[in-house]
Amino acid sequence: MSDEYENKTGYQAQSSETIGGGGSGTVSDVDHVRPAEIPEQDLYHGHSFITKWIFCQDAKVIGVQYFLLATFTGIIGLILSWLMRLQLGFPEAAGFMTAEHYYQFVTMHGMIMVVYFLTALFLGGFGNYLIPLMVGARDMVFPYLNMVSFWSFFVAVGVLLASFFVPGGPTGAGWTLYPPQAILEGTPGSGMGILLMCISLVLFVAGFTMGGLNYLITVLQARTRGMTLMRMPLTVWGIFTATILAMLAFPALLVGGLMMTLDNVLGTSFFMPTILKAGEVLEYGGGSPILFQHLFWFFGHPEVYIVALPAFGIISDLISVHSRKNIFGYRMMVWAIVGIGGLSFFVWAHHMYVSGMNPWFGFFFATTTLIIAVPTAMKVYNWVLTLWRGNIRLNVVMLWCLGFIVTFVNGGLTGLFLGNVTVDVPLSDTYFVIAHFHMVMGIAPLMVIMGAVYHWFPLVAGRFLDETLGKWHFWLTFLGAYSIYFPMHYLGFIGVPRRYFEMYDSPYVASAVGMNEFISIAAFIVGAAQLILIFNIIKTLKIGKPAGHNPWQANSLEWVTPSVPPEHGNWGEKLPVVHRWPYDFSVPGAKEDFITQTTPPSEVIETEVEKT
Amino acid sequence: MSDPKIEGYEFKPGFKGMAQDTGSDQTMFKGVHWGKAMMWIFLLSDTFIFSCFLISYMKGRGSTLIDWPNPSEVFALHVGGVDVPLLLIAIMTFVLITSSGTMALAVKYGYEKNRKMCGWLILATAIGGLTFVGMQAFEWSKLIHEGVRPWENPFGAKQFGSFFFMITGFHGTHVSIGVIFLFIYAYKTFKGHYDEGKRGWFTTMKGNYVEIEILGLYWHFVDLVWVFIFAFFYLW
Amino acid sequence: MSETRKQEQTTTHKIGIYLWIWGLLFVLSFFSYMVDWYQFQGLLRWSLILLFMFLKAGLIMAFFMHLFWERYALVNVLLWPMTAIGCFIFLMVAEFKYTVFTRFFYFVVGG
Amino acid sequence: MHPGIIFFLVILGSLLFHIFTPWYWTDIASNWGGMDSTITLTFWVTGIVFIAVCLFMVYCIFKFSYKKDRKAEYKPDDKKLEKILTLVTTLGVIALLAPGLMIWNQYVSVPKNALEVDVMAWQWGWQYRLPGEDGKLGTTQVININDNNPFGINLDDPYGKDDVLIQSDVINLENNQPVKILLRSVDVLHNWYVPQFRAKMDAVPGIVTYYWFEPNKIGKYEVLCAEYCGVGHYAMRGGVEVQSKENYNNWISEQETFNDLIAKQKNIEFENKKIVKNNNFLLNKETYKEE
Repeated sequence: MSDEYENKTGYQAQSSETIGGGGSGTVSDVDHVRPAEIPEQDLYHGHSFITKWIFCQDAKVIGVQYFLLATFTGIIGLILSWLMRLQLGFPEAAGFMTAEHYYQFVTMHGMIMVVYFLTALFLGGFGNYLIPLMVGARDMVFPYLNMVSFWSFFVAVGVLLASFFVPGGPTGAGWTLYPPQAILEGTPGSGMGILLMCISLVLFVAGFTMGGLNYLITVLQARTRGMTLMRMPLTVWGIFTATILAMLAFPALLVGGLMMTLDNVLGTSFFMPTILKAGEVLEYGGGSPILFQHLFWFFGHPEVYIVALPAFGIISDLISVHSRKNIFGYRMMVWAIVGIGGLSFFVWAHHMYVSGMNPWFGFFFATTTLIIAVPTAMKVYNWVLTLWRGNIRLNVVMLWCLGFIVTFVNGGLTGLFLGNVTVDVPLSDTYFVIAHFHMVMGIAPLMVIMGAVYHWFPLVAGRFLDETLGKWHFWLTFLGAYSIYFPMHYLGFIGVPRRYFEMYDSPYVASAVGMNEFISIAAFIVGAAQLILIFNIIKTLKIGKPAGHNPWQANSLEWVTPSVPPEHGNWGEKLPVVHRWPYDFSVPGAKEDFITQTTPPSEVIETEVEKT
Repeated sequence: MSDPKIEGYEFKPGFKGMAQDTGSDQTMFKGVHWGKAMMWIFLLSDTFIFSCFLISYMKGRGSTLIDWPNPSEVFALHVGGVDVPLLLIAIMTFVLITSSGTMALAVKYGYEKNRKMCGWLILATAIGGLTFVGMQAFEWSKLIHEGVRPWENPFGAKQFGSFFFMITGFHGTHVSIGVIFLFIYAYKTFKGHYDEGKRGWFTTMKGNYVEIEILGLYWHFVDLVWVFIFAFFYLW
Repeated sequence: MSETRKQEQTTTHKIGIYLWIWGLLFVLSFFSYMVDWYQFQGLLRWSLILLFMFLKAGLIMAFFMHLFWERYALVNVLLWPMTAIGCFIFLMVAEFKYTVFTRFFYFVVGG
Repeated sequence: MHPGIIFFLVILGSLLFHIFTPWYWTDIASNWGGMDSTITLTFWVTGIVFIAVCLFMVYCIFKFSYKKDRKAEYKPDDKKLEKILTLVTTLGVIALLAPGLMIWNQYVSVPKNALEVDVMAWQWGWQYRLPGEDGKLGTTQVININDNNPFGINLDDPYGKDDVLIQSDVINLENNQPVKILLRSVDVLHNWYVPQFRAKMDAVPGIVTYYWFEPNKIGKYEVLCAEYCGVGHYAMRGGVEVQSKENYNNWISEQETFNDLIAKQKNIEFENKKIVKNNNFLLNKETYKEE
């Protein structure tokens, strides 16, 4: 490693690292980066098929494992949503579905998509793959723990899916699992189903804690030389902040789940007041169902941002790379991510405006909730301002980004309806809510996932995904999903409540039948369109165009690995040294329209680069 | 610990140092071992678990209309013809603080590479923890004998039994896990794994006395939680 | 960069500090026990309990867990999340008061 | 086709859909017109932002799509622009929040002259209780509920005796008379929701929740359960009939009070005892025979 630091003025030397123009000092002075603090990490290299691909300690393999398993559960969630839409749109064709089935599918679809699909995919999948590469580490700091994390997730998914086969079936309490109904007869799966759900969640949280510790410590303590926090790509910032939220929010879910399990199994009365059921007073008494809701949403609201923040981060990078322009207002973006993350712990009860909690909470939570809208709006402005005067490649990745902006702006703005306590009163528990959160934390993050898949597939597999197929995939998904959820808001305006197995005997919702049929058809098409991606991936793995090094001319570290796809240990002999932020695109005076993070200042001396 | 020495890095004190550390490359917590940083973040997460338990307890106790039993009487021990309030709990607190003290010293001697002393102190800590768990088991059996169950409570509100068994059970689980690790670490210390830098069972990291401090953090945290449980559950 | 700098040796503190803190913890525990022994009631009891609790917790964290000697970067990260807990506690106090009020009003006294 | 055109059409389509949609809120039948106005205001503000941001995006992708010989602008940030945008957004948010909070304040402060209506929910149905001549509802306990006391009224509460009991899922309300809905549930969460009244609140077992409104349109409305409460959730319907003062008074005078019920129960009990006696007699006879 080039330890050619003459002056040992320490931090002084690093902070006064003026780049370009200044002309003070020799070349080596300009390029000086503080020596390494941390000794080289020893890695366990697998030598058999099992240690290399199954019980593997390489974060990249674990990331892919997470990605595949999360996608698998996601597909199950998708199929469940088809069944639900079949019932809602064409009840006569769904004769095999009872109300029990419907509620079980609703519950499992919700839980799978939010926790086992989106959270696992963003943090487990993208987090594992990208964090070590993007911060210039050889691997996650605790590879063994990381492996255990994935296998806990595996077992959690197993337990979750096992609940389909127990007597009574999976729980049908809605993904919020509100007691008392979750553990009382009259709700499907109130015995074994809810028990397995709680066990699965506990396993997930345990596994996630192991993974989350890894992501945090890798970002905090294992960055490469020159990589300051403010030089990290926003992807890492998003995943990092989301992980902090997860570490602090999942405990509330764990506690709530544990207490409900005790109520269910031992007959304690944490959440159970005196209850009259089928003419008999149950053994419970004195508990408070609202407490569970507070615990759940103390977890649940940060959970929304656990899904959203990585999406924010990733989309910023994709937009920046593909419009050949730095992300506009990087610092603002970082502070917005951190600010949103911090505030997300103070807004939880906006999910509970009509839950019967202390009515005065409405003032507090409406205010904090609308405050969050400000940093979020700033992020949106910065995304579109990044496009402004860029040099936009309208490839598939960019299309997904644009799709994200449209759906996110739409879904974010309907959030202003629901966050504002008065407006929430008529709209809560209606289809408006369904449409809002699917738009903002279903479709928008999905757009990001897809964009990220098209963007990083050349890195992971070394080949480009097919553009034409990708465009079909995008337009079918985007237009289809938009036409599912945009009209759905208006069902909420009529007053159609959510979680209704059927609703057509109300006179004033008769007009909704046609819309429901339309939405269902669109949902079938969108779901089926995802097959294009699977086909595309299989095709590409066989005959895709080889990508080579840095195919998108990006700046961040994951593209400068010596081999593509990167090997275990990522960097070969030497760790990279970082000299700049990852957004030096189209710098005036530079030969190319990008300068990678590892390019020392002495190589681009005549450029006018922002000091970062 | 005092500031470590890092080549090419000048430490600034106080809040300036905080900004400097946060803005620097490579690490944010200067000189802090990965495992130690991990333990701190884990404890932060665990703090949220215990906070949620205690907040639920507060909400549960506050919103029941049936009288909460007086812990001072429920947990009294009958010694020598008089009821001494909270005697057992006082002894348990004493034991746990003692073990916390021995743990703190073990960390100190560990860093001073005093293997024998360190090992014996860890062992003492483990025995303290074991005593604590044993006394807790005694307390549980006493209450169960008196008819307190997670689902019912002859002295008043149902939730008393529920929260008592859940919170102390969860804390006791933490203590028990700690005790197991203390015995393992005592063994490793006596064997000299930390002097030789022998790799652990599941990690590629080399053994180092910092591991004692990491375990120490966990153990002090268990003590810390007990301070809160003692105040809120037994005294309030 | 092979095997560069390892924390050569961490400086340790004099044994006296630990013994002092140890002693203080015992004394404070004794005091909080005395709160119960003398059956202080009401606000005095609660404020004393909280006072001794926070003192003990502070001592353990500051000295046994070495936070007093750690750099602010770490301390800062550890303390900020407590605001969320504080907010949660504050709101749950308001919530249980409301719950107990409705229960008392609609199930017991009425009118 | 340039993707910008499709994105433009999507935005245009959204706008047209909003203007021409046949699916819109039902005619309001309560005093909560303020909620509708707040929604309308929110629609204007958010709609303008949505269209502005998306059109700006579409403009950008038309104007700045990739050309080999062009270089993007290098401008890491623009403090002034960011400040202006933050300020404008904050103002917009305040404009939305202020009316919201004002109306919420009305929502949680019930007028003094409101008629208290006890709505009792169970899996899966409703029943109602109105105060009698004393104008006050008696206290209740779930534990008291049985066939003789379907509302679980505390027998020692003097206010409870004259309460009007409506053991039906349809209730009548007087037009232009504010009502305070007191919700309670005997088993799980429910929510008494009439879309035309806009207002709603969960019924939570173990506590009593409330909200209020003033019906101002005579007619029949459907009550929906708006909080998932088990398999029968979708079928948990009820009704409200808003009537003129005379009709309402006629209706209420025909309803049974708790005292009536107790008296009736006594009669029935008396009859029952007779039957039981006879039965026992017969039973004894039979067993006697068998032996």
